[in-house]
Amino acid sequence: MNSKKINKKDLKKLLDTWRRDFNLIVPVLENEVITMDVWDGKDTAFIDWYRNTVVPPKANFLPPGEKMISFEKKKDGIVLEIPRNGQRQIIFGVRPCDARSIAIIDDVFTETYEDTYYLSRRNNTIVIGLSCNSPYDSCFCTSLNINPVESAHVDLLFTDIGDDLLIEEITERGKGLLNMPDTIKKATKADTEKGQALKDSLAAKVTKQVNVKDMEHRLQACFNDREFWEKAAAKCIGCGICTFLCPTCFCFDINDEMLKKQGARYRSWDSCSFKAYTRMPMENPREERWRRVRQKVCHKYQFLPANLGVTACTGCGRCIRLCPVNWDITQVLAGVPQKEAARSAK
Amino acid sequence: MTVTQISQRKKYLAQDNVYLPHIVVVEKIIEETPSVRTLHFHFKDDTLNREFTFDPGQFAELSVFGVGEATFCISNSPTRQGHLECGINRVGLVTNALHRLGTGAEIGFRGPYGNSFPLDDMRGKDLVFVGGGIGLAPLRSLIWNVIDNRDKYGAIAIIYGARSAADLCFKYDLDSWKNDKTVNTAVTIDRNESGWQGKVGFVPAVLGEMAPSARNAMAVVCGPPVMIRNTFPVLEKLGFAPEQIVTTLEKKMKCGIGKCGRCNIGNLYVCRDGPVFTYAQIKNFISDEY
Amino acid sequence: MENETEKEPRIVGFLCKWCSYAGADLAGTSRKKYPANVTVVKVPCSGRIDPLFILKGLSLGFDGVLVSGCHPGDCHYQTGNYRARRRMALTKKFLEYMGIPAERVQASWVSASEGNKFAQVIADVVKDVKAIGPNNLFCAEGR
Amino acid sequence: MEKELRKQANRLLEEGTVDCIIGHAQGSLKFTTTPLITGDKTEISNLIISPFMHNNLANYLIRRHGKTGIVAKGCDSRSIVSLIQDKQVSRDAVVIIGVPCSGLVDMAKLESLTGKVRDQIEAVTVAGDKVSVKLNGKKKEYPARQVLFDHCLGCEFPTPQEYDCLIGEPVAAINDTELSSKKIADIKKMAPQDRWAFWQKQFSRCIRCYACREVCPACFCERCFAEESQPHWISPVPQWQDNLVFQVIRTIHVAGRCSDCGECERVCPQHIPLRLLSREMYDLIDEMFHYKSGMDKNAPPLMTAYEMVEAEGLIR
Repeated sequence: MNSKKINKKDLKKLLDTWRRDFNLIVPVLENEVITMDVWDGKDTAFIDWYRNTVVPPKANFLPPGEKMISFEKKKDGIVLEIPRNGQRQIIFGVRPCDARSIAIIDDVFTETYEDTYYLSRRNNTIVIGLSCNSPYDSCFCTSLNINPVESAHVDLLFTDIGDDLLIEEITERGKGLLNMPDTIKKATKADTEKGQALKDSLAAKVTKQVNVKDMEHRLQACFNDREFWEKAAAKCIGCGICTFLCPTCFCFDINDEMLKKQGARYRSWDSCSFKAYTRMPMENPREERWRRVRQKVCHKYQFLPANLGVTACTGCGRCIRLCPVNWDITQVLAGVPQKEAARSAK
Repeated sequence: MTVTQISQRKKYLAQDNVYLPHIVVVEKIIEETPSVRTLHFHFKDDTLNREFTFDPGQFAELSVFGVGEATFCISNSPTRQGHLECGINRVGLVTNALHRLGTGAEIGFRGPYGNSFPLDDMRGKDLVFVGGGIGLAPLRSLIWNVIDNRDKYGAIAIIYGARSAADLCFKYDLDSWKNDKTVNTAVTIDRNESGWQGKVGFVPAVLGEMAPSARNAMAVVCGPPVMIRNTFPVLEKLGFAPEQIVTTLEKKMKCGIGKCGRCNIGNLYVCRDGPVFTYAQIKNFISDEY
Repeated sequence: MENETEKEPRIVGFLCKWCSYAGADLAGTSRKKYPANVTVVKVPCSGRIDPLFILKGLSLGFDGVLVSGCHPGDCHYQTGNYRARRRMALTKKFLEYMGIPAERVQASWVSASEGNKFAQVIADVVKDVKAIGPNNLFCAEGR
Repeated sequence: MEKELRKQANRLLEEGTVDCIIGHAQGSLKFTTTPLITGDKTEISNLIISPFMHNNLANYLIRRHGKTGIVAKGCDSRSIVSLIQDKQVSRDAVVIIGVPCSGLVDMAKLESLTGKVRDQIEAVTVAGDKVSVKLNGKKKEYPARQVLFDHCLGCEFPTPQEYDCLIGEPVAAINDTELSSKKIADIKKMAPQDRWAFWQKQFSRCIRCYACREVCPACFCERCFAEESQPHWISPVPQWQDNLVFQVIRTIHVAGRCSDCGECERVCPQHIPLRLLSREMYDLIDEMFHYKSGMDKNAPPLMTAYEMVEAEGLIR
């Protein structure tokens, strides 16, 4: 792969050209919270302090709250309109763990039925990856064989190698963005070597590990072990942080609002840790908290692997770092009994 | 996972947006019981009225704009075209809103979703329908479908029960099935009431008494979860193998197309891989949450 | 669309069934003239009013919320209005701290025999609420 | 102090006076602790006392069966007492192991002081009113006043009022509410429209994860008004209007129950300054009704009591 490079000082020029015909979204610091917002064009200092956002990039495609259909009761019946969205945008600075999570959610929203709300935003977005040179102590992406310096699910991958940024073109769309010959030079052999060396040195910086080998069958075997799940869920308080801020969580809720003659149908984030998630008028199949904790773990490490063949966790560590009671999924997964003998389902 | 071809189902989805409901107009309302009413409705758009088909057992998402959306099985038989019927038990937000509607009201319709009863497995077999309360709504679609091509199937037995005589749904269907010689119908209520001639007792018990033969037969069970759980052992005692028993399950649904993640039992989604499951599938469901 | 301030304010009035509602009846039967901006909701006691009703009223677009009950001491349920007093005081102070003008949330004691006080209270409340203009606190688009 | 705590916990478990012990254990990340809820004696050795035991453990007593031994700091014990006042917990179902608390370290403040993110700091130890921070080999001293949480600085009762056994010596209160009241004073200085605009901006960032409600021991409703659909009080969609109504009503509902433990503000992933609401309510009920939450387990809850003459001049 012929990779290019750009000096960090010229990054501002590159972003300026993109900004002219794209809605450019970059990491920003608001109220001491790292989030992603439209670039104000001042500087690219975020390269130094940016580690990872609190709210994952899925929020750009599946927003916390979104109007799906607006309706109006007219004399001759109900008129339905769908808001048009999805202007062309570039998201700069997506870490490899979040990039894979976007690919996982893409699968879910295009499988069997296409979700046009998600896709109208996703197809108009160019995702620019940024290798992760300072993982948190809660990150465990290497256990899910994600390398902090590799990402196949982005259009371009920038890697910080000192005072230059190595650029790898992954897709055609990404290549089309690099037509600035004066600032973007060909990467020399030394640069690519530095990039390769980073692959191992940065992977070693990820300290937290968890053995997820054959986790699907291990979980299947201990699924009905109520005592294990009650112990795992003992300290969980059932809030929505670990699901809302998880890059691979995509569950949503649909609700209507109506005031006099006008109203709308909204889609908003929902979480399997809430009781109302499965509450039916007559009964609630997942009333107890240990069932909801079991659903959260098994959906990621057992159900989606069984349905789509991919583990729906990318080890970004947000659920550990931001949990009010420091509930650690790696400790729970390590506690799942090793099923050497019986591999079968029951 | 029995998946009818997706392309056939996708035909009736609104142009490109899977969440955009079609508008249907309520043409007739039958008050079955104080808490159950059947809505007869047709599409506002005529081409859909002519073209729309579905299989018995499939469900749809009816939406009352401004209130919400909920899941209802289509309870008329595909062999009787021209309009659609849904049985609505008044229990929650949307169902209460549906119960306030008058004829001519416009509501939203999304579907048909989910798989359907295994009609081809049932060909040439004796059929036993076990229904409870509003559970007769999905069964009714299958029963009329079977009766309309009667020669393809063997003997039919219908065991249906409800809490009290006033709670019996689709009384007019029950009467026509009783008059039909080829159908052995038994209607029961939980506790005896004055002026009640039919059987008395819970559905599983009455099923045990009737003891339909399991040879070359299939059983279809639908009703409140407690009735379903108690009916399975009775059927097994009568010699029905798990593959011969079919049921439809009900869970909270929002999208109906396997995206919003809440209607799962283990890794199966009731809206996309169900709602019809065989007892064989249910027996080795990983989770007991249904 | 008429001019902003002339727009007639719409106020919801939670009147306690035993005193204030009876006071309103008395004001009506004795032909008292008072503005018609108040939509009355009859409640068993002023103690029934939850701060959620007040905030929901304001968020639905009412320009003012009035809660009226019996004078302390002659509540049909003995302690209803005492609790209402404590709750209304706390709610008014806290909503003021949030930035909702104090005139939007009003409380009053009107007994069943005070027909003219009721008319006077309604007139004062409508005057106060009209002075601070329509309630567009909850209209602006957020994000 | 920890040895004494473990001894007490062991004694309680061995005597069988309690079925399980709720305390703090070392968290899986640096500078965090995690609640430990256990019945077997082997895990009692994990109990610790550290300047990072943020969680208010009274939250786990809600709808809990059987006898429980619970480690309680000053604010935790007040939350337990307010739960007892509300008849949510019976006093003899709980054995309170009081732990005098000399204030908890606010890692967000430490991060802005040192300019480093918490996982780049090696060690943080609290000694008296000095906090020493080890940063790539070098040690740096900070006065405790700059590093403790605002609510810990303003805490009036760091030593639990209600306990069955006390670990270590009672601690004097710092009682310096200057920082909290300064932030609230800034808000009060703004004109009503600006205040409203301030809250509008803050609550448009809320994503409704309900962590502030789930972490709060004063929020013990079985089913919250925010989840009601009949009537539809607020919309589950995180618009700022509904977020604001949710937060204001939640603050009013916990008035008289909130012991200002500051957990709601600490856990909010969007850093919305929720203590501007809870601390203001805490001061408001003190000024208007001279009521401090969780002080006397036999006193009726704030909103069910009344005085013959109070809140003059607010009602026509």
